This record gives sequence, C-alpha cells and structure tokens, in this order.
Amino acid sequence: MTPLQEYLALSMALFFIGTWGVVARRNIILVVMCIELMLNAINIALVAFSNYSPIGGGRGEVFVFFVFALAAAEAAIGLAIAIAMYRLKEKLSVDDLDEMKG
Amino acid sequence: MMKTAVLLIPLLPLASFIITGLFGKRYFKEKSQYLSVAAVAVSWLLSIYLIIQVERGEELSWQVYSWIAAGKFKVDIGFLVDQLTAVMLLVVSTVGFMVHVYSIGYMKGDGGYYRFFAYLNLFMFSMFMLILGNNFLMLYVFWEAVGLCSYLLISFWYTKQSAANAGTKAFLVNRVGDFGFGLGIMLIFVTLGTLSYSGVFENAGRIGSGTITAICLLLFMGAMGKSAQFPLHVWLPDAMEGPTPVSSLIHAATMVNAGVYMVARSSPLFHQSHTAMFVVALVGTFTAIFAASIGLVQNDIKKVLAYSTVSQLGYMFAALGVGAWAAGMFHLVAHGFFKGLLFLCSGSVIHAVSGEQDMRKMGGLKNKIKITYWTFVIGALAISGFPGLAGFWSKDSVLAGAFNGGYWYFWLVGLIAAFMTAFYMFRLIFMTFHGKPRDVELYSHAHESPRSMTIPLIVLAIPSVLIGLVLGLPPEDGHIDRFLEPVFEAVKGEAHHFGALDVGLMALSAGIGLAGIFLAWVFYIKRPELPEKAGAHVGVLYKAALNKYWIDEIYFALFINPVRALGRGLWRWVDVGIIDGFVNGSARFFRGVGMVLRPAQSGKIQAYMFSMLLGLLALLLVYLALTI
Amino acid sequence: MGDFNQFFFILLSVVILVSAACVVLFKNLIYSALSMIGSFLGVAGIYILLHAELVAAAQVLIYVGAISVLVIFAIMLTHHRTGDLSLYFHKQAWIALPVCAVAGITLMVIMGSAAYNAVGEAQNPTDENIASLLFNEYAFPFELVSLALLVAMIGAVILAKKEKS
Amino acid sequence: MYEFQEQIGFPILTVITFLPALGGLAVLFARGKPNVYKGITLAVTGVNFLLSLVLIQYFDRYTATMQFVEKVPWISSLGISYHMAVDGISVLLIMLTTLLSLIIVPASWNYIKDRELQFFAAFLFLETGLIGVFCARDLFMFYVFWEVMLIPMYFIIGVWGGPRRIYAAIKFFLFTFAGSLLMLIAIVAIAYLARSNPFATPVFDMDLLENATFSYQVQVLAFLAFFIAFAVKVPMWPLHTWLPDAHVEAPTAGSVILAGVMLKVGGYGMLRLCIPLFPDAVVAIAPYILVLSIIAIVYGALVSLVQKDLKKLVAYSSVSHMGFVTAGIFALNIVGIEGGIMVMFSHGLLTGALFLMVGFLYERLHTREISEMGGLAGPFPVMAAFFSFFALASLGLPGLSGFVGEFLSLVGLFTYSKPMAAVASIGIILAAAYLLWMYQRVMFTGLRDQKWYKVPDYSLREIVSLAPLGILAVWAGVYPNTFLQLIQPPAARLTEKMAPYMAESGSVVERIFASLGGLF
Amino acid sequence: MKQDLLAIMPEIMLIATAVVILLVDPLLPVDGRRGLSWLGIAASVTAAIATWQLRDEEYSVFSHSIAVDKYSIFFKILLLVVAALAMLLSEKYLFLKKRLLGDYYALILFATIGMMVMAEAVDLITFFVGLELMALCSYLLAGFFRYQERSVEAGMKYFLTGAFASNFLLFGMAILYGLAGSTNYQEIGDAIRLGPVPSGPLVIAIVLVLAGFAFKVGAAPFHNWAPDVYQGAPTPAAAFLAVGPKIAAFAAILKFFTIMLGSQESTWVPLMIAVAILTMIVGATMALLQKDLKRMLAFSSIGHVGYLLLAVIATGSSGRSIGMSSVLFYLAAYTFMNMGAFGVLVHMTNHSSFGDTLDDIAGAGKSFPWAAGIMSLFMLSLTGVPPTAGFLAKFYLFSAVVDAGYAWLAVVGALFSLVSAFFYLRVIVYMYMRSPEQELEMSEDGKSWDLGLGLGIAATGVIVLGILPAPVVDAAQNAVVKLLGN
Repeated sequence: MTPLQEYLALSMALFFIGTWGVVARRNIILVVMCIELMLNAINIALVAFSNYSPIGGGRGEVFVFFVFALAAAEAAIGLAIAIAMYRLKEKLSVDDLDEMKG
Repeated sequence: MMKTAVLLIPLLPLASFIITGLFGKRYFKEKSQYLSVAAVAVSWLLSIYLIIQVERGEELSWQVYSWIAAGKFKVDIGFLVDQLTAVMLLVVSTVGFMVHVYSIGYMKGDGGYYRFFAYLNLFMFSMFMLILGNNFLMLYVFWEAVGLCSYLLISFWYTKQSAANAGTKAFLVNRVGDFGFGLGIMLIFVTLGTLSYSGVFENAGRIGSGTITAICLLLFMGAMGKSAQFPLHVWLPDAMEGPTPVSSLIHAATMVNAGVYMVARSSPLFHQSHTAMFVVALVGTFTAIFAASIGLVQNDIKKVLAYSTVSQLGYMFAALGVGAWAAGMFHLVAHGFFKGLLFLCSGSVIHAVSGEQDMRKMGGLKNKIKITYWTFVIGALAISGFPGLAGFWSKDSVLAGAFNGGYWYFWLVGLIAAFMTAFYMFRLIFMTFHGKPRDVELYSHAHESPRSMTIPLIVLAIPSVLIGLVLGLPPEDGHIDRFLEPVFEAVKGEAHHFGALDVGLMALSAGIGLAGIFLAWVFYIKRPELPEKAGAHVGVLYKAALNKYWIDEIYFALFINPVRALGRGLWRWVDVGIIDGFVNGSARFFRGVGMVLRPAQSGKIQAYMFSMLLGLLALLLVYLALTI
Repeated sequence: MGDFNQFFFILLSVVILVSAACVVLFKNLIYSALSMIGSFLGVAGIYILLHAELVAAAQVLIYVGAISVLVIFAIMLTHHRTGDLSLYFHKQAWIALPVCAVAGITLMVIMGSAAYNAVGEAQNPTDENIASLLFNEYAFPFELVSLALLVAMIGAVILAKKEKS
Repeated sequence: MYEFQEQIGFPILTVITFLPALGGLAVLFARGKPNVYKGITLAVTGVNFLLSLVLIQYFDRYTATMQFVEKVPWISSLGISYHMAVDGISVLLIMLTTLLSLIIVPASWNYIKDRELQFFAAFLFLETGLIGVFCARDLFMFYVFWEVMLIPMYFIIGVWGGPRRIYAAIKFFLFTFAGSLLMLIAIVAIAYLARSNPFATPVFDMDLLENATFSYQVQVLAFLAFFIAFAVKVPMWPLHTWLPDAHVEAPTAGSVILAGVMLKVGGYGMLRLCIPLFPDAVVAIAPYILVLSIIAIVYGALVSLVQKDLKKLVAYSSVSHMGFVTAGIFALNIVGIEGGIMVMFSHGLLTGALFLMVGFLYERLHTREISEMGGLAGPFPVMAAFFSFFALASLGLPGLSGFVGEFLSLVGLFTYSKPMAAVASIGIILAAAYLLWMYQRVMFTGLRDQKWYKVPDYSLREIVSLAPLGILAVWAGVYPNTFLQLIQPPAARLTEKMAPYMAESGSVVERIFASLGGLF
Repeated sequence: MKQDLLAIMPEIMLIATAVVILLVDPLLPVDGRRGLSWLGIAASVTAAIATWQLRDEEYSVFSHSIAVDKYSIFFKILLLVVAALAMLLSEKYLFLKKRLLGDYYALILFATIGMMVMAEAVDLITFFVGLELMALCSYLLAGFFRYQERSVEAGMKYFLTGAFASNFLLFGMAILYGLAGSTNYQEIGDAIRLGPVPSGPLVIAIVLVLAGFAFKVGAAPFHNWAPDVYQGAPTPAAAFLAVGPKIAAFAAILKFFTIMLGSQESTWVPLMIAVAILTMIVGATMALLQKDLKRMLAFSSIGHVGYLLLAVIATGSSGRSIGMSSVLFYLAAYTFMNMGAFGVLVHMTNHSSFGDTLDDIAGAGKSFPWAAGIMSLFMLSLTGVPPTAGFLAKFYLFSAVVDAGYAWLAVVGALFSLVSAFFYLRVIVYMYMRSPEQELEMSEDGKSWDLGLGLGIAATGVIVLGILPAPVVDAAQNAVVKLLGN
C-alpha cells in the first residue's frame, strides 16, 4: 500500500513541473496546457486525501469533479482567448502582447 | 480741575492730530497750523497751571482705567504728576509751543504742511503721556510712540534717500535700546509683580543686588538708545535730515531727554546699584567728550549742534550717575531751552540761505540776519558756560556734583568737554556769521526770517539767559534743588556745604569756557589758516573725528551686513536648500522607489507569473525566517 | 498486493512526470499535447490506484476526451504547430528551472514527510456515496457549475465567433 | 446624550458654522449671475459677522466653562457625537474669522477674473471649515473641520494663484496633510485608550478626554503627533516652508484668510488639545518647543529682512510673529497664554491687512518686487498712510494690537526663562528692521515712474475693507481688556490644569527616550 | 427546501434575468439593446431588496454550504450595488465603442452571482465554484472588446495569471481539506484549532491560500496584472473588476482567516504584514509614475488593498470585531469612490480624443464642470479627506489597526496615504489648474441618463457615507457579530 505521503509528493512534483511550464514556455496554448497539468496535480492530492481520510471520505473526490468541470470551462475560455489573440495579432506568443506596462 | 488739565494736556494735541491727519489734506491745507498751534497753546497754558499747582504742593496720582489685565500682569493707564513731571512739562510744553509757532513760518509752502503739524501734534501727545504716565509700561509705550514720531518726522522729506535712511536708522537704534528697556521692565515685573512707579519704588528695597543691577542696566540701555549715548548715539546726527523745528523739538529739547527723565524717575532703583550708577556716569562722561570731539570738526551746522546735544546729554547722565540728580535735571531744563533755541536759530540761518547747511559756504551773515545772530550768540554763550547764563549754572552744578561725589576723573573729563563745547560753538558762530561771505550767491540772497520764526527765537532766548538765575541760585541749593527735593529725597547723598572750593571750581569752569571761545576766535577770526595746519598736525585724529570715528562703518561691518548675509544664507541654504530640499527630496525618493519597482511591471505576463511564484516562495521564506 | 500497488504507483509516477516534462520541453505543440494526454492518462491510473474509479473515468472523459481535444483543435485553428526557435522558451525559463526545482523538491519533502493524523487505511467511498454528496450536500455548487459552463460558452462565442464586420 | 444649552434660543453655533456652506451651495447655483452670487456671499458673510457679535454679546465672559453647548449623537457606535460649544478663545477667533471673511468679499470684488463663482463658493466653504474647528468639542468633528478647510484653500491657491500656484498648492496640501494624518492616528489612539473597558465605545468627546489620564509614553507620543499637525499650520520652524510659497502664489483673499485665520487654528489646537489632554508631556517637551519658537522668531525675521518679494516678506514675518504665539503658549503661564492668544488675534488683523494692501498694491503696479517700487507715498498717500499704520502695528508699536500680545507673551516667556525671552526680544528689533526697511523701499525715496500719478489712490471700497481692521487694531492696543477678558477664564483654566504637573518635570530627554518603545 | 430556495432567491433572480438577457439580445436591433442594461439594473435592485428581506433570519442552507446571515447580506447588497453601478456606467460606453451586446450584462450578473457565493459560502467547494464563476466572467469582461488589442491583452493577462493563482488557492484549499477531512469552514477551523495538525503542510496551505487571495485582491507581489488589466479592459468593466472581485475576495479572506485559520494567526499575521507593507509601497510609489488614469487608479486600488490588509491584520489580533467591521465599511466606501472615479472616465470618453491620460483631462474643470467637480470629490475621498466616505473609512480602519496594537502599522499607512495624496491631487491639478492643449469636443450622444445617475449615486454615496455613516457602520458592526460570536 502506497502511503499518502508519496501521492502528495507526486502531486507536488507535477505541480511544479506545470508551474515551470507556465513560466517557461511562450506559447499561450502551451501555457494553458501547463495550467491543466497543475490542476491535475491538485486533483491527485485531493483524491489521495479523500481516500486516506477516515471522516471526510468522498468529499475530495466530489471536489475533483468540480475541478474537472471548472477546468474544462477554463480551458475553453483560455483557448478562446488564444484564438482571439491569434486573429488579432497572428501570433501566439504571450510576450508579444505587452503594450501596457510601466 | 487738575484731572481735567492732566487729561486735556495730552488729549488736545491728540485730537488735533486726528483731525488734522484725517482732514488736513483735503480741507485744511495751508491753514493746518491754526488748530495745531491752538491745541498746543492750550496745553502749554494748562501745563503752566499744573506746574503752579505742583509748586503749591499739590500732587496727582490717578488711575484712569485698567489697560492690560492678564493674570497677574495688571497695568493701568494712569497719571502721576509730581515735581519731576512738572519740570519736564515746563520744558516740553514751552519748547513745543515755540516750535509749533516757529514751524508756521519755517514749513510754509511745503507739500506736507498739514502732515507736519499732525505729526508734531502726535509727538506732543506722546511726549506728554510719556512724562505724565504713572508706570513703567506706559513709559515704555510712549517711549516708543515718541520714537515713532521721531521716525515720521526725520523721514518727513521721504523722497530723499538720506532722510528715509535716517528715519529707519533712528527707529532701529532706538529699538536696540528698547530691547534692553523691555527686558528691564519684564525683570521688574517678574521680580516685584507690579509695574507702577509707586509699587516698584516702595518695594525697591526688596530686590536682590544682582537683580537690581541687571534691572538698572537694562533700563539704562533704553535710555542710551533714546538719549543717544555711546554706542547708540549714531542715529541722532543722522536725524538732522528732518526739518529743523523737529531737530529742535525732538532731537534737542524734549524726546532725547526722555532717557534722562527715565533714569531720574527710576532713581530709587539706580540708587541701590553702585555698579549701575557708575556705568551711567561712565557712559555719560565718555559720550560727553566723545561727541564733543566729533563736534569740533563737523562742517554741517546742524551736525555740530547734534553732536553738541549728544555731548550735553552725556553731561546729564554723568550728573545722574554721580548722584547729582537735581543737577542733571537742572541741566536738562537749561539745555532744553538753549539747545532748542540754537536749533531754531540754525533753522533760521538755513532758511536764510535757502537750505544750505554747510558752514564752509556761509560767513558774514551777522549783518543780514541780525535777530538770528544775536539769539544764536546768546544760545552759544549759554551752552559754553558764559558766566551768568543758564548753561553756566547748570553745567557747573553737574561738574560740582561730580567733583564733590569724589569722581574727580569725571569732573576732569567734563571740564575738557566743556572747553571743547565752547570751542566748537564759537567755531560755528565765527564760521557762519563772521568773516567774509564765502559763497556770494548765498550771501546775497540771505534774508531775515518771518516774524513767526523770530519771535520764538526771542522768547526762547529769555529763559536761556535767565533760567539759570531763576532756578540755579544759590548753587546746590537753588530753586530747582528745593523743588525736586521730594522726588530725590530718598536718594540724596550726604549734605554738602557750598564753600570756597566750589567758588574756585566755578571760576575754573567759567575760565575754561572763555578759553574755548578765545581759542575759537584765534582759529577762525584771527588766524584762519590755523585750523588747516592744526588739522594736518593731528592728521589721524582729525580724520577720525571728521568721520565720526567710523562708528557707522563699524556697525555696518559688524552687525548690519552680517545680519543681512545671515538672513540671505538662512533663506537660500536652510529654507530652500535643506528644508525644501528634504521635502522635495522625499518626493523624489518615493518616485525613485517607483522607478526601482517599475521594471517589474514589464508588461510581460510570464514575468508577472514568475514574480508571483517568487512571491509565494518569499512568503515561505519569511515564515521560515520568523520561526527559526 | 502492497508491492504491486507500489510498483504501479512508481510506474505511473514516472509516466506522469516524464510526460509532463515532455509537455514543457517539446518544441512541437502537437507533441506536447500528446504528452499531456499521456500525463492525464497516468493520472487516471493513479486514481484507480486510489480506488477512485469514477474519478478515473471522468478524468479520461473530460481531460483526455474534452480538454485535450479542445487543445488540439486550438492548435489546429491557429496553424501554429511550431514556433520560432528563438521564441520557444521564455528567457527566464532557465532561472525559473532551478527555482521550481528547489521549491518543488523542498515542498515535496515537507509534504511527503509530514505525519498526517487522518491517515488510515485507504477508504473507498462508494459511487453512491459520491453521488449523494454531489446531489445533496453539494447541490448548490453543482448548480452553479452549470453557470460556469454557460459562461464558458458565452466566452467562446464572444471571443472566438467569426463576425461579419 | 442630547444636550442643548438654552442660552440664546437657537443653535447659534450650528447656524454660524453651516450658514456659509449653505451660502456656498446657493452660490454654485447662481451661475452666470455675478451680482447674485456676490450678493449672496456678501450677505452670508455679513450675517455671519453679525451672528458672531451676537455670540459675543450673549457670551458669559466670566466663566471658563464651555457655552452654547449643542450635543447630538452622530455615529454612536463609534462614540462620535455632534458636539459644539465655545469658550472665550473660540469666540474671539470666530469673531476674527467672520470679520476677515466679510472683509474679503469687497476686497475680491473685482480681483478674480476667472471662475469667480467657484471662488466665492470655495470661500464660503472655507469659512465653514474654519468656524467649525473653533466650535467643535468632539475630536472627530474637530478633525473633520480641520481637513474640510484644507480643500477650499487648496483650490483657492491652486486655481486662482500666481504662476507657481500648482507647486505651492500641492506643497501646502501635503505639508498640512502630513501633519493631519499623524494627528488622526493620535486621535484614534487616545480615543481608544480612554475607554473604560475594551468593549466600550471609544471616547471622542473632549470634555471626557480632558478628564482621562494617559500613561506618560502615550502622552508624549500623542502630544508629538498633535503638535506636529498644529506646528505645520502655525507654522513653526522648520515646518514653515510651505507658507512663503503658499502666500506668494495665493490670491489676496486667500492670503488674508490663510494668514489671518488658518495659521491661528494651529495655535488654537495647541491650546485646545495639546495642553489639556497631555499635561505631563507638555511640561516635559515645552522647553524644546520654546527653543523652536525662538528660532522661528529670529529666523523668520532674518529671512524676512532679505526678501525681494513684498508678499514673501510678509509671509516670513508671519513665521516670526507666530513664533511669539507658540512661545507664549508653551511658557505655560497665564500671562504667556493670554499673550499668545492676543498675538494670534492681532496677527490676524494686521497680517490680514498687510496682505490686503499688498494685493491692492499689486492691482495697481502688477508687480510685487520691492526693487521695482519706491516713492509710492507720493502718488498714493492714503495707501502709504494705511501701509505705515499696519506695518508699525505689526512691528509691535505700543498702543496698537501687536504690542500687547507680543509683550505679554514675552513676559510669559520671561517668567519661564530669562535668556529665552532675551533672545526672543531680538525678534522685536528685527521686526522693526525688516518692516521699516520694506516700508522705506516701497514708499519712500524717489519714484521710479511718474505714470503712477495717473493711477488712483485707494477707493472707498478699499478703505472700507481696511478700516475695520485698523479700528480693531487700535482698540486692541488701547483697551485690550475687551479681548483679554474673554480669554482670561479659559487661560486660567489651562494653567490650573498644568499646575500639578509643573513641579515634576525631570530630565526630559531621558524620559522621552525611555518612553519611545512604549506604544509599539 | 423551501427555505433553501428562499435563501438563494436573489441569486435566482439574477440568473433568470441573465438568461432572459441572453435570450432576448440576439432578437433585438442594436439600438434596442440599450434597454438591456435596465433589465440587469432592475434585477440587481430587486435582488438587493430581496437580500435585505432576509436580514432578520439566519439561513444555513444547502447542507451548510452557504450561510445567509448578516455578514453575507452586507456583502451581497454591496456587490449588487457594484453590479448596478457597473451597468449604469456601461451602457453609454458600449454604445460609443459599438460593442453593445447583452452578453456583457449577463456576464456582469453571472460574475455578481459568483461573488455573492464567495461571500456567503461556508464550504470550500462552494467557495471555489463561486470564485471560478466570478473569475471566468472577469476574464471575459476584461477581454470583451476583442477587436481592441489592449482589451484582448487584458483578457489574456487576466486569464493566465488568474488561472495560475487559482491553482495556488485551490492547492491550498486541497491541503486544508486534507488536513481536516472536511470542506466546511467551521469544521476545518475546529480541526485545526483542536489539532494535532502537521505544521509543514499547514504552513504551506496558509501560504498558498494567502498567495491566492493576494492575487485576487491585487496585493503585492501578486499585483502586476492589475494595472495592465484595468488599463486594457473597457473602462466600465475595469470599474467593475477593480471593485467587485475585491469585495468578494475580502469577504472570503475574513472568513478564511478567522473561522478557519483564526487559531494560526501567529503564522499568517507576520506574512500579511509583509504583504500589506509591500502592497502599500508598490501602490503608492508606482501610482506616482503613472500618466494613464486607469493605471493610476489601478495602482491606487493596490494601495487601498494595502490598507485593507492592515485591517485584516487587526482582525487577526484576537479577532477584534472592529477590525472586521472596518474592512466592511472600507469596502463600502471604496465601492462608491472607485466606481465613481472610473465612471467619470467613462463620461470623459465623450470627448473623442480622450485617451484616459492626465493630459486629456487638463482643463476639464472648465469644459466638464460637473464631472470635474465630482471627480475631485472621488479623488479627495480616495485621498481620505473629510467629509467623504474615504475619510471615514480610513479613520475607522486606522482605529482598528491602532486598537489592535499596531500603531506603527497605522503610521506606515498614514505615510503612504500622504504619498498617495500626491497623485490624487495631481488629477485635480490637471483638471483645474492647467489649461488643455486642445479644446475638448463632445460627441453627439454626449448626454447619458444612466451614466449621470450612476455618477450621482456614487457621489451621493461618497458624501452620505462621509457625513451620515452611522447606519452603515452599525450594519457593518452587526454583520460581524455572528462571525466572531464564538
């Protein structure tokens, strides 16, 4: 039986890989993908907690369902923005939109 | 009746001032003199009435109303009429009245005719109040008020730069004296809790010796300013920029005597401090000879008289300082008359030569302006101590007081100063009236003054001759001594009997005066080339005296310029530089912080996210730092 | 059973993490997307290990079935399979890498070494359990999620719909 | 909780405070009708002045208790009430405020060219703020009015000012605001510390606060916070540099109110709050304040001496004069306090008049550079007369108002410390120096340009503006008891309050440093 | 069930209206859509009234996932006011910019629902759903003008940072759930208080939650998005985004950090102090540099968040009710003054060349006397000058901070208020004390009744809250009693 701690460690690792991706890659679609990776990391933690929790059993899993739905909505909006951006600027690099600063 | 008189004496001139001041320009114009002269005339009559009442033994002490009441600090407006007041009243009202009359002629045609009379009235009011007041604060108040009038009248011809400067200078130098005076008053209040003369003098004995010396010296500082004693004498010669009647009234006969009056009034205080008394005598004596020495070489007719005034005031202080209170007051009265006369005469001369004041351009005027000449000579004789005339008696009583008080050194210096006085007065007479006219143009246009001017000369010449006889005989026990006895009773020295030695001294001083006159005759009539030779002989001294010992220049270098430089420095460096620099700098500082933070707001979204990540980790680190 | 479980855990972890790393590292977006699907599937496997089969099923349906497809659509729509090489990584990536690595490892250690008092035998909430929670206790948020999805739809329309203008 | 003192039959303090604000609103709706809004302004300020006279008339000048009390709960859950009441000090300053406000109206009749309507409205709002400060008995209200007066003045300087008006206005605002914020925190702190228990509402009522006692540390810190706020307004050296800029740039009317009343709120605040609330700290810190005051006196005078701009000169002279106010107040004896208040009053009259006259001069010459003037007594004799009158009064000529205050405050200071009084007295010499020298350069010596003879001298409107100030200056100089009577009971009350603390002032620096950690 | 529905009646009203708007919108011609805002406004007002009707009872409905109590009622009414004001400000702007779509109002209404849920949630899941609902709508509102590069940029930036930060928050909540085994605030709070709880994960959770909220309210160093987003977003949307999410987030922050983490204040108070100070520094100093008014307002709102965090800190110190109620009041005041300020910018958009910069408002005092007048009012209120709402709010807030024993923090706050006065005053300086470089022109459809009403309400709110604040203060105090009751 794998202990809870290991799941959490996995979750953390995935979370920070996703985080790195978010700050490292310039393509907006890829940034959205990395955000989804981060959400998956959280989901792992939630499910793991849910399973190892004697009292709150199941709530974590319910939580994950909500995260799924919202992640989908988020992804949809993120990609819509990506498309709008592409239509306007013919570019997908998030760095290219930096008109407002200072 | 006495109360009414006391009220009316100052209030009439005040009313006249207000009316003339407000309406003079538009309505009175050339007729401004009537009201003013009438007001002063009535005041003069009332003064005489008051003097007679006092002579009969009446006195008046009257609180009119509570002026300032702040906590323990309570001061009334009130009047005190006693012998000292009466003596002052005599001089002030008489000379004042005469000067008013004189001014009618002297100021005729001046653009500021009404203004002149208004100011004169204001001065009369202030001066009356000064001598009638019953407490130190009133003394201080009207002390400043007469200073104001002096300022206004000195700079009467304000378009002249020199007149404007002189006025400001007079006020400022007086302010320096008042600085001490004010502190002295505060010290009295803090020590005794009251400022009324009676309250202070009754309790004067309770004051500690250090404190009383401090009080006296501070008060005397005020007197030095007002009575132009060294080193605060610088304003008086410059004050001659004012119209001559003003010089006569304010800067010779009345206002400048206020310092003497103040010291005499405070005699119960001064009496208790030998240090203070000595300082008074020392300053007085030094000023007497110092100013006389400058007077020896001046060429401006009024400047000579001004330095003479300074010198004579020194005499009075010397008298007070050595304890010869009555002698000091006697000299004050005598001097008031003859110096008032001399100034009016000089005014008449100036009037005659259309405003010229430089004696080197005059000469031989005696035939042209006879009345002026003779009255001038009377005045000059009086001041030189010609036996029998006013100055002889008064000056002698001063010198005798010094000698008898044991201050032979003051006596000696006084004697030398007396010699100088005689010399420069007759130098003036000889240069102005005798010899050949040096400026024919001036001479040919010279003319005698109108009657409104000559009558006052004659009127004033009378007391100049007689007052010594009336008041001063017999010496040391004359009328004035007896009259003032109640005032100075408490401070009287040991009784002194008039003896042979005194006669000798009297003869000596008479001789000295005559010697001075003789020397002047030698220098300026007999051998006119001598002065130049003598001047060359003592070049440095001559130059120093001619330049008034560079006192003005020293003051400029020591005080005025540094103060201005300091002000400029504080403004430019401290205000604008440091304080505003700090204020603007802090604004810049916050902008600078913003500029430092600005690169973080790069517009690059991933940089934002990275900084969020770093922020998150920083929070963890903060936590760790705080827990470990 | 325990060892078996552990074996699969390690295997899945490697799959998840490696494919996640590939998502970030692949230059080609399509490859990244495919790696992402691999990662998602690995996560689904983890859910199965945790006895959350329902979640695993939903994971496959939503992440692999919906979101990944959406991503691939987006990639297609933007014709942007490869970016300019120089623009492929952000210049801060190489500063961020050690930061993320250090932070990730530290947090892994903290999270992975803490003693959780609630830890017991792995529970297995039944599907009924979850359903009842979802429709009773969490009925209100459940309804709200529909609004969120509606908003996503509106968003897609107002942002991406082609308009004649 | 409700309290209304039936002294006159209607809430006169409320009326006198808010009437101008109502007038201001009315003015805003009279767009495009100059005569209407000028008329409203004149009427409102006039009525307010009359009301202030009524106030004095009905005021019982033989008691130190607060009068005309009006008290209504306002934000009761925070312990804030609408509480107004006055004592002699307030009444005197209210009278000064209404008088100067009234005078300003004719003085600005033709002065403002641009957005005149807003100008008059701003003025009326300003008057409300000023009077409110003098009436408030609730700390919160005090602060509100304190800030309310800031805004119109900011606009008056910034909109209708001279070329560097923006810098001046912002500087003015930020200086004052900086002080106010410190005060705000101190107000809050003492209000919460004065509670009887941690669950009670805070105490903002000054009556109650005066009876509260605070620990020494709190007193020192709170005192300093209050004091800095007031010192900025006064302004005390070295917080004064906003003043010359503000004055130089402000329009005449702004300068008059600024110098005439606004500086007084600083002194008023010290009397009303610093001394009664923190007697312990006052005793300890007074020597330092006196040193600063004396620096201000001499410094202001020295800097005044070398100014080239007439208005700046008068502005710096205010720094010097206001030094006498703080010197008198913090001498902590009744003579000094009364002297300080008298200086405030007289400075209000005289500097107000001086600024008015500088304004009148500027309207004629279109310059304020002293070097461009000279000999103006020729073409403008009436102006010269007024000028000399007020300059002399300002330099403390006895018989006029300036003297009484300055002398009393020096006597007070002298009682406290002789050397300090001696140094402060130098200021009197310097005052004569800068004022007379200024007068000489402006009015005396040769006229620069004969064309000034074609410019008219003072009109009746201008004379009427100045005359009341002159009359009051003479009145206060000749019979100051009229005013001293008003302030004597409150001043006595303050010194009584101080009396128990006077003895125990120890080594100050030590106690301050020891206490600094306390509040945090 | 009946009770449940009654309790969420306001939300239901909004949902229904939003759906109606969405349905009706395509059917209407462009001109006809101008009335849609009124539908939304009416719904908001009705919902606010409905919310007010619930004030006397405590509803804990849907199995305790939301609590309709005085606390949430205060916030919900405030949020509805925000929504109504935002819609009042929007209509003309959308019309002028030719993007008048009903979707916009629907998004505002949905966002409002999300925010209301955030405020009333007492359950992590419910809260999270509300948060995401609000967030999704905000991204769309920011990027609503999809043909404007700036708007899209704003949407993109908001979305990426928002999603990123949501992940932090979500992870933090996941750990909290894991530690307590519950999603209910109260139960989590009890579990943490009673312990034992492993401290490492707890601290990580606190930091993650703090970071997530810091992002939502725009506290440094999680603030960088805010200026760019406000500047790029349509001005009325920016007004909404600058106020609404902050209110909702603070409602949640107060609950999180008292109910759940009240026992851990020694952990989060120092962290929040650091964040608050940094936030005040960034807000004040960066605003000094701005020429663009919307950016300036963005940094200004960052500064205000700094002050608000001070009050949260004061709350932490032994849960003083005054700290909490001062947050509530401050938010109420902030609503009016900030929305008003943005509203004036909307009004100025009449002027065709208006570009939101300081130079563009030069001389507005003459050309737009009323707008300039109330803009000054808002600026003074933001500065904190009486008798405006901003002053009373700041006063109340500093009271709380001082009362909690953080006088030094109040002094720091005062210092930055002083700095901030500088840039607020600069707006007034430009409007009144400088003359414009070119004459301003009004476009044809200059007059707008809605906008005037919106500005009027905001101005009235600023004045009334400044002069007669007692009812709102009392409401704020009553609102927090229950929350801290235990």
